[in-house]
Amino acid sequence: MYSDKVMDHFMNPRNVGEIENPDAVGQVGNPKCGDIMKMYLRIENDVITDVKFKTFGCGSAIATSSMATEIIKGKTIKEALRLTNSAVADALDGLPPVKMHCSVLAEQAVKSAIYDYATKNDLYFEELEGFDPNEEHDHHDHGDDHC
Amino acid sequence: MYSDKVMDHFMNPRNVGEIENPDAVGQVGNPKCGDIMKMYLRIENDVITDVKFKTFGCGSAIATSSMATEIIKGKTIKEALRLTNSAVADALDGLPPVKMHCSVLAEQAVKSAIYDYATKNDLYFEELEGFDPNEEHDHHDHGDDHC
Amino acid sequence: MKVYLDYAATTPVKKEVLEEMLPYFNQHYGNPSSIHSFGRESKKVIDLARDRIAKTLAAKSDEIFFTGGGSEADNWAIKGVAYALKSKGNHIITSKIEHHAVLHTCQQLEKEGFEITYLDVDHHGLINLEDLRRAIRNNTILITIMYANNEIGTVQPIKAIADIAKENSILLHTDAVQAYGSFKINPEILGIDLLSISAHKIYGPKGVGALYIKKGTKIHPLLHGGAQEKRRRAGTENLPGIVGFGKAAEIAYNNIEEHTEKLINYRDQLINKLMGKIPYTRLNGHPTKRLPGNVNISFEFIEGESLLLSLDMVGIAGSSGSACTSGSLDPSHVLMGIGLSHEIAHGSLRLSLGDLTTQEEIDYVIQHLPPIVERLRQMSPLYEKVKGEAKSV
Amino acid sequence: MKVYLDYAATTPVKKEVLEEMLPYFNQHYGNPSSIHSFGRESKKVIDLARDRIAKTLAAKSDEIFFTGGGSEADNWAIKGVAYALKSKGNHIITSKIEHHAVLHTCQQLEKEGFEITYLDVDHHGLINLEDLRRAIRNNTILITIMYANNEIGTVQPIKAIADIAKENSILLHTDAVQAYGSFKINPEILGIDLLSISAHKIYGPKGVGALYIKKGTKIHPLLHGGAQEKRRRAGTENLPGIVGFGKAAEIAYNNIEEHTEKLINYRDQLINKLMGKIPYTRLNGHPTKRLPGNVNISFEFIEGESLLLSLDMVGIAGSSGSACTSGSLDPSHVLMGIGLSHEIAHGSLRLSLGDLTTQEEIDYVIQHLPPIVERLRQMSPLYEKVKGEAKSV
Ligand SMILES: Cc1ncc(COP(=O)(O)O)c(C=O)c1O
Ligand SMILES: Cc1ncc(COP(=O)(O)O)c(C=O)c1O
Repeated sequence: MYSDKVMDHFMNPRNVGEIENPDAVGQVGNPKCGDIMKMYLRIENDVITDVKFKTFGCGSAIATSSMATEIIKGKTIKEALRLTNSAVADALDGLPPVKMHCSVLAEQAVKSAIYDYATKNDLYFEELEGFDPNEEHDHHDHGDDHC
Repeated sequence: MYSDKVMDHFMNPRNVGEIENPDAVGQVGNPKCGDIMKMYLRIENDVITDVKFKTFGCGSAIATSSMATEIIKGKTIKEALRLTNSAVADALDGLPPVKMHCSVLAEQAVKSAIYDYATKNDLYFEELEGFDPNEEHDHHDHGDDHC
Repeated sequence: MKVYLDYAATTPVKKEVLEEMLPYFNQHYGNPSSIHSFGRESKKVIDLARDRIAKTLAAKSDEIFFTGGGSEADNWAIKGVAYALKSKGNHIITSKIEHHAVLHTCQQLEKEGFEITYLDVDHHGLINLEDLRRAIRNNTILITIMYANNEIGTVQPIKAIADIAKENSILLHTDAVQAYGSFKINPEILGIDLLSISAHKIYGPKGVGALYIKKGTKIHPLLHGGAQEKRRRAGTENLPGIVGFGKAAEIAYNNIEEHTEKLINYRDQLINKLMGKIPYTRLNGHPTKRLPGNVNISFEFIEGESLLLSLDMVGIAGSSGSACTSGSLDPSHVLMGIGLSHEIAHGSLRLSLGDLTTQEEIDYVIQHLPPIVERLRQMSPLYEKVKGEAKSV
Repeated sequence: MKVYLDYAATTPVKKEVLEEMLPYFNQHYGNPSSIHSFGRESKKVIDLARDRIAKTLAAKSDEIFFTGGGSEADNWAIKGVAYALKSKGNHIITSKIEHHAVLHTCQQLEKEGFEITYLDVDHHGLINLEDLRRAIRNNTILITIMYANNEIGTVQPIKAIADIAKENSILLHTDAVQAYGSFKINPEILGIDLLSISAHKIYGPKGVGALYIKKGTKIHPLLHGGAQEKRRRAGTENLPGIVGFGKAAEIAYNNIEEHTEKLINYRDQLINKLMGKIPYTRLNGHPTKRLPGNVNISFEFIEGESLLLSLDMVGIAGSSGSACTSGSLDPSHVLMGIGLSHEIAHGSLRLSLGDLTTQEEIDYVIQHLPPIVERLRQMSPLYEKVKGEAKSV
């Protein structure tokens, strides 16, 4: 089901935890849907020098969080804002179609943290134009079983 | 499916054949239904001294014909007229339910031959009251398959 | 000697097929819907089986849906399309010689208000393409015509049928349960939208079949419940059965030419020698447009069940279109469909050959069948007359 | 170590069962409808399997009808009765926590114009008998309530339900797929008219099930075609599957007390020790009215799929009510039905025990599960808050 990379990032997630007094925090997802990602950033001179995450969610939610933090660590804010969900999925050697929403969530988590940073510091990033950290994302169609 | 007795009478039918210049002949059944029984009798002093049959039909049609001839051979006409289909079936250690109509046919074949004898010789048998040798019998419900 | 010549009824599971199935009973037995390693392993092998079957039909894997057999596939195809398209129309066209899984399904739909046209067939069992054209109405939603007939072996002109269906934008289903494994079938090129197959006719296990559903075809599920088979057919998958079906399909198509050539040779030997040796016979079905393994001959003056029983006593297993085999009084609708009289239909014998058939078995039948027919004829009051007539000539 | 604790999803085929099945793949493979010796042999063993299953239910053999699985049995029972009785009424009563084979079938019937009442259950998963009484209308034709739930193990008061059905002359169907093999069930005495079972839940093969139909019950066929199963369920019988089902049923009921006693012991060890060791947990289902092999616990702050994957990494195979296991976002309708919040439902784990479960395996789970839960909680932003609150006390 999952690639080895996904399993590796799930079992050995990079950057799990919290940052004390972070420069930015973002949280996306909803316990109803079974996914919450919280991202903490340390930002120095527009560069993300440290990032930590906590995730409530399935294997791919944890793996995409981990991969997203790894990608943006050391990057400038501008670079981090260019992170797309498919870049996260690709870096994990792909995700099952039903799990692509996790990579979307990871992208949103990064954006949401930077949005927090922008709000706190009164900064404007055109990449965040139209971004709403409280927006609910589409639910997939449901209905499955237990055997 | 069939008892050993049925198989024995099917594979080694007693009294197959014709009687030249028989005292009586009866035929029942219908090629449409896949069963025709023809019975020949030699009758001397009200006793069936010889009997032969020819049957077009399934295994149980042949076996019931054979058994019926065996039962009535040597019997008086009166005795032969008392033959019932269930006696034929019982003598064969039973028939599958869907094949019970064959035993009915065997009973009818005997009656039909005796009817012929009665007609030719202007005799009256109360056992034949209401018997019509040309009557068509009920069709079973159909519809089955090939696999 | 035991001579099994009823391969059209069912086939033994081939050794390689059974071997491939075995681990999935009690070693890798996970439910394919489970996410743990047991389940993932099962999911993988089901996908492999699906790929294998798709390959034999030059189809995409996601066009193959597993079912509990050929009958379920037929029921699903016909009811599923009927219900899905009922707002478009309520008329379905089929033939008079379909398998009961098709015919009885159509009759059921008739009770529910659908209108069914049952096309006649000619004395070879072929439908008439002009009849088909004429039967089409503007409310026709489905044509369901079998690829090859199970009793008499006749192969329909499916490409021409598909062309007519296409011209009129009508979906085409074909029951290919008998044809699968004997012919290369490419539903996409032929223009078939739905196609039923069954494992136990091609040396796979009983109780598993599949429906090919061309991508984009509107069809309702027949079995509701779990999300198996992309939510289109509920029920825990018959894992070893599906594995076996995949393997059997692969084997069948690996050496299909060789296999059919052998069958045709045996088939024609049987037909020619039996009909040469035994008078008053009739070959049922088309002389050449027929299944490679199908022999169906009517022997006048005798009845099929007694013939089968007698053959069984010498170890030969065949089948008959006589109703007597089923306790019903009407002979097979297929034999009646090609215009046989009742008495002749009653005396028909189907011998269906398969991969394990040998020349020795063919010879055995050619040796043992004629005296059995003669013996039964000697007992038959119908034969008597003929002999009488012959004598009096 | 590999620890399979997903017996409720499916079971391995027992050795004795597989052994009994094997000859029917390629030695005795005749089609049971054929009259030759190959076919007669097959017919006989199917009858034997039918007898064996009938015996476990104290039923008559002609009340047992084989199907392609539990889902088909559920579909057949519900649609078959609905269509047969639709002139009498169009109302059906079921519960909110049925298996999807029942729920989705009911939803399908709703689309066709039937009216369905979905009864609520309490926090243990039990329906309320007064609710049931109140739901009955004069057009109610069927009550379908599962015997025991597959996710949370809750066993319904089926006798009381049957009594209510009887008082109101309404047919009762029960999905006993999970209960069969764990309880002695006598449908006649209980007052059950239709009952679904499935082989692969009792160490028999996948792809075969049965529907008990009390003599005289009006029901339409679901699969039309051949005359198999007394013309009520078409399709060539899954011969080895049916043989295996019969054997598995016999074994299951030969030592049922012993078997369930062992399971209850293991089950209660798991429940008590896991809940003792791990805070913020909740037992789902009824504490005592539950399947002998069912453990279902919610672990707050974590999500089921990541729990399952982590367990899988140490060789433990379980199942979860989290929607994440299926790619859907809503958690199981059963867990929602007993009133769990979404987040708690997402963090639930089902461990289902079986005949091959050992004390060693139980110990292994008790050892490995708590650190896994703790590790996932440490990653969870929801847990953070709780720890914060705890700290701030
Ligand atoms: C032409 C045809 N269609 C359908 C079927 C039914 O398939 P199954 O036996 O797998 O249900 C058969 C054989 O039984 C068949 O020969
Ligand atoms: C309660 C219940 N009903 C029905 C089914 C369906 O049975 P099957 O998997 O044999 O289709 C299952 C299991 O999958 C079940 O647990």
